[in-house]
Amino acid sequence: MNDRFIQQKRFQMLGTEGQQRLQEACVTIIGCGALGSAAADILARAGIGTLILVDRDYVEISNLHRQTLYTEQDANEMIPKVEAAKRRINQVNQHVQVKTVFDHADAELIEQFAKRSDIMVDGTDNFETRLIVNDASLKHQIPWIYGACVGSTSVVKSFYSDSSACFRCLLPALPATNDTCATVGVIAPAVYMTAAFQCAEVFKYLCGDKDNMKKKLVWLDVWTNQQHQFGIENMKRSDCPSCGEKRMYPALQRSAQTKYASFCGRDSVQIIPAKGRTLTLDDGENIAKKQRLPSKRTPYFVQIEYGGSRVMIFANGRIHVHGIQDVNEAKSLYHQLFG
Amino acid sequence: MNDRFIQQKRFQMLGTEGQQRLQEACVTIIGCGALGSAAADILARAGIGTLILVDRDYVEISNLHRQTLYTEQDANEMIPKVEAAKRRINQVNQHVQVKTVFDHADAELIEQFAKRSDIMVDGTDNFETRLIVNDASLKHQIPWIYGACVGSTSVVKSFYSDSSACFRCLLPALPATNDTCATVGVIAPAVYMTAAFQCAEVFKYLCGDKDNMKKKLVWLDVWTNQQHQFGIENMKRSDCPSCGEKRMYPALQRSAQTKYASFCGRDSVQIIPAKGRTLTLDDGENIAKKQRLPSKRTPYFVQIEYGGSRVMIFANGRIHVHGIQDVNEAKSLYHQLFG
Amino acid sequence: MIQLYYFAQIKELTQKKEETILWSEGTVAELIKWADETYPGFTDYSWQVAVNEEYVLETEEINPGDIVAFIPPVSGG
Amino acid sequence: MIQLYYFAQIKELTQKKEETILWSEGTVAELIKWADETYPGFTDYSWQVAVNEEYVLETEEINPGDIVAFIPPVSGG
Repeated sequence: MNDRFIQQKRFQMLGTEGQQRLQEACVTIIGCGALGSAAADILARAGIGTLILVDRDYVEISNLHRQTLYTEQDANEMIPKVEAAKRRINQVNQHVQVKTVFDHADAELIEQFAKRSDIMVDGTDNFETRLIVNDASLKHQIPWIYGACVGSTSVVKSFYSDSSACFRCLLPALPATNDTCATVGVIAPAVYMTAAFQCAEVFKYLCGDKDNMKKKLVWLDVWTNQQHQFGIENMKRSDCPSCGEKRMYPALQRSAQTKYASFCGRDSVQIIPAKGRTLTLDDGENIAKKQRLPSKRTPYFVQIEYGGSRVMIFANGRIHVHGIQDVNEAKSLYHQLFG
Repeated sequence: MNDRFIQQKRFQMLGTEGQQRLQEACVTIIGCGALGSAAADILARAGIGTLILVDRDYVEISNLHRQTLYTEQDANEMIPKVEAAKRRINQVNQHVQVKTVFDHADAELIEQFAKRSDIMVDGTDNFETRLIVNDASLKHQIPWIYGACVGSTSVVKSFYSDSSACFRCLLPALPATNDTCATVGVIAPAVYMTAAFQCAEVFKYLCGDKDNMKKKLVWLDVWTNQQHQFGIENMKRSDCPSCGEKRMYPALQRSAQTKYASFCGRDSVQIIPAKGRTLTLDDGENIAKKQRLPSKRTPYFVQIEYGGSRVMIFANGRIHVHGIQDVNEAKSLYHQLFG
Repeated sequence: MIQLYYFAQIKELTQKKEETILWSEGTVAELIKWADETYPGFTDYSWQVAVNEEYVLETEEINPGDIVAFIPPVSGG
Repeated sequence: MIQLYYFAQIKELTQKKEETILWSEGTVAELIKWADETYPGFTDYSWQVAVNEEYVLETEEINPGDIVAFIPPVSGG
């Protein structure tokens, strides 16, 4: 075992001391889909001491093209992603302590992880959860590594300092709609690229090399070969309720979050979008059109057929999903369709 | 099974037609170490029809931090990498035809693969094999994707056109020494990054999108955040013996290659470096110093202790490895030490 | 003159990756107004604005020679 | 003046990532001569030369204002 990490320790920015720090570290990965599973693979192999994995979904066959930890058997048996991840991780490195949380990552949970971890890695697929991670990170003073990918595009930024603009400064209002993997697809190279950037940031932070952490947002399209690094310093807002002078951490307040409720016996779930997000009938219609999903519109609602379910968007922004009873399934569907 | 690739097909540059082409394609991966195993994972998951995997090594525990397909069990059982890779690949996608070649990738083998494949992916760890791949690619008119990583640095370039400079134009003489993963280490994020770039090139080529293939050499350091794209057009040499007016494909000529011979019953292997490569006693001493390996120098040779073996570099460039009988082990050791 | 770059969905709306337009002076907000008039539906999309590779607020001045990019935020993962 | 960038092993030899030097005219070969005098052992290393992000041969002219990088080839994998 003694030279298992020899080639990693030879890398001079890491070294024996860096390796020691990785082994003492606790990293939380929020979301074990594409990014989360690639990051978990890299971090477990690198010898991180403790990984906390949070995800509410099961492995599905359509995950396999981009989610590196999972097998056909996992999909056939519908194993929770966190459990399938843990099994694989302990095959590649039995020494990693893996803690699995098979649940929706809400504010309460994310605050718990922020308290227990050295750093959080973003493996989520929606802005709402990222705003929670952002607020928990600022409140509990631990960094998080934003990563996102769609199509062939990767975006990564480390958030680790109070003095810089935070994620909410960049995104003061939740976009009503945006491209998601469900609308414009995603290819695995974009996933691996993003996770690689994120894990390098984790290494740098844990090794104490904050100087080299990404001050800029990296934007890279692996298909068109565009590579950009955008500065964000001008976006710092002194009145930001997350990182500004008067901090409210709005995403940590229960009333701010998307609400889900299943209608017992009616095989449907009601969703009320997060505070600050407004979905209009036009938004609903646009999403259906973009994804070429069957839909119809009345003055009162837009109905979209998606994956065996009927999704109804009402004029006041409320959503009903018919054909689903499980709230977690509805959450996944909601973020797939609306980001 | 029908929507297994749905999110990949939704990516508009790929689509249903692109998916079909991936499924009909045969891709050879030369070397199943770090880059080769990450590339094999991505390509198998993406649904490539046939993968030819070539590698001469066994899985070792010190591979696991950066070689994504392999487990502790593979290392404990000393499974050949190509066999361990095949086993994992067929767990993630049973439909991939995996052909394994457990052998040193020499000119004869590489020419065979070039004839049978649509494209070759570089997973090797040395320039010499790359010059063979380069010549086979030019002779048989199929593209190859150069990828390399060391420390936190990734380098990628597609070679697919006669009209552009080839790999030999860039590297007319083999460097006597250069940084290798054994000398300066390597971290997994650099590996995943490199393989992600390479696989995106494979997708583009198979989808017929040559316009978007990398005309420039990508150079990216995931630790320091340097990103460059270097043009290579000025390096085209009309007298290049690989891509120039008079083509000899020198790397395909048997006499050009590094020669290995084991001394029966003497537990040692002799290595004669490839034509065009000169290792001096100074080179040997520098390598030992850089890697902090015990060494001694006489007027006739430099002796280096490395991994239980004694490596002797003689003044005429010939090398003896003592403490090893297996020629393949000696090949691995040679490329680890000297690149 | 300023150089405009459109990323991702915005590129699909404008049907072009980039363009050069005449510009003497004005803020980001004024450029957005021009974009929404030129490409109906522009402001229905969500994007951030970078001037010379720095994200900026809508109050920022744009000067001739600047490079302006419209970049949708990315949420997938 | 020209701007020089040293990559990877070369950075370790020169003990710096970049520097600006006086330059009126000359080829890449002449710059290499200067580098080997300034940093003994420079030519023992293997590297390629890029001028303004284009790899070039040693016969290429370097002009004031150019950005020159010395980039070792990478073989790992």
